[in-house]
Amino acid sequence: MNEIIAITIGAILSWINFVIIDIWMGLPESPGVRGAEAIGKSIENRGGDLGGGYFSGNIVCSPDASAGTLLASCGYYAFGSPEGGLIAALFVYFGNRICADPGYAGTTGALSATILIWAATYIGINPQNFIVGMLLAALTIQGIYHPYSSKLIGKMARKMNRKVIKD
Amino acid sequence: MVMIEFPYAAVILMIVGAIGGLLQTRPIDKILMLAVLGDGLISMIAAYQYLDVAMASSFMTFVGIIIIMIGLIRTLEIKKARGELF
Amino acid sequence: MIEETIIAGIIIYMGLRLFITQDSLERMPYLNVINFGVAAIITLKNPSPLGVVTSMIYFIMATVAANAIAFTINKIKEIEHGND
Amino acid sequence: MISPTETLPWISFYLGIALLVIGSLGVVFGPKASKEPIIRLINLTVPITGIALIFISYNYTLTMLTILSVNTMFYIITIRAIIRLEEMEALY
Repeated sequence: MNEIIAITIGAILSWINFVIIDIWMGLPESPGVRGAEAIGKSIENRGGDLGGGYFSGNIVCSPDASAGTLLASCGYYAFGSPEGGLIAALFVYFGNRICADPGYAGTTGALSATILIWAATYIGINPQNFIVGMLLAALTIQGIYHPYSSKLIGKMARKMNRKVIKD
Repeated sequence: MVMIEFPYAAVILMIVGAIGGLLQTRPIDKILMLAVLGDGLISMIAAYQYLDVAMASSFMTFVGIIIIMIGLIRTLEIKKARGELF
Repeated sequence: MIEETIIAGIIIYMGLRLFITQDSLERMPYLNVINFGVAAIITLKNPSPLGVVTSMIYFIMATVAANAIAFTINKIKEIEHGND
Repeated sequence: MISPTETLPWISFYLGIALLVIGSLGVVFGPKASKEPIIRLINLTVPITGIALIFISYNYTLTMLTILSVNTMFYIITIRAIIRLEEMEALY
């Protein structure tokens, strides 16, 4: 298979994986730590959505499903078998506990990414395509232009019934 | 087909970290640029394939950054209590 | 080989963009993308169990440092402008 | 294009010397470095990183680890001293 097509498919699969799991575990609802709240308010001041800003801040401040997907694909690539994904899940859980988060989003993301990569090897997509694809997915959320990406995340969160909890 | 090898990215990270870390004036911006400088150092060590050294130096660099930030917050609180801040 | 080119290009682009922006809270997601790239390429250049353990420890320590930097930015803003 | 995998010691050696010179000038003459000592302490990290790069270009890994760990201990002691001087108001 051509490498460009494989990297594109890997990017789309890992984007869907980490965005769906992070929204489902409730990252746009509330900021976990106080730094995430500051980043979300800053993105809202620059013309974005508050839920997407909390999502971005939570990804920056603790290893969530995005880090789970990246480290699971790294472990699968280095070990050559699905046991690398389990080691990655253990490390992501330790990292979450250090950063004072409950730690369910990262572990769930790592395990689901392991299953996804194991299924994708049968159609010819290697784990290194998933590593590059995860980096491209993180670039589209965090690096291009923050208002557009936060509005997209806010729209998806409202569709999945995970609104911002106002107190 | 243009190829960008990995140590060039590490060199650009270290130059950005050094110039930005020296020329900024607020302390928190300087600390953020120091994190970029540490990233460049660790990736340059990993390009030499000394993996245990990279593991230990990632501990040292980031623990040093956290210690500097504790001192920065304490210093600003003392200045606020003395009334010298604004 | 094309993976290394893509990752190095993303790291260089994020470094230059982090150099020219002025808002300190806007820089944090760019720093996060740089951490992702470095953790990806450590494993991609050294495909061994020690390499992946190095990558995981680096990523977790960098995330803890980013957490502390964001907390410090919020705390300094509270100290300078009063806690409201 | 020259491949950097063969020229990696040259690149890290000259980059280390450049960082050492620029960082030393920045520690002495940097902006606002003479008013606040913590800014001078933060600037001091840049020449330390240059020294570490020079050591890694000669494959002296244990020396580089010693430099980095002594640097961290130096941070702890100096931060403690700066806080104590601020408390005693004897800085200026």
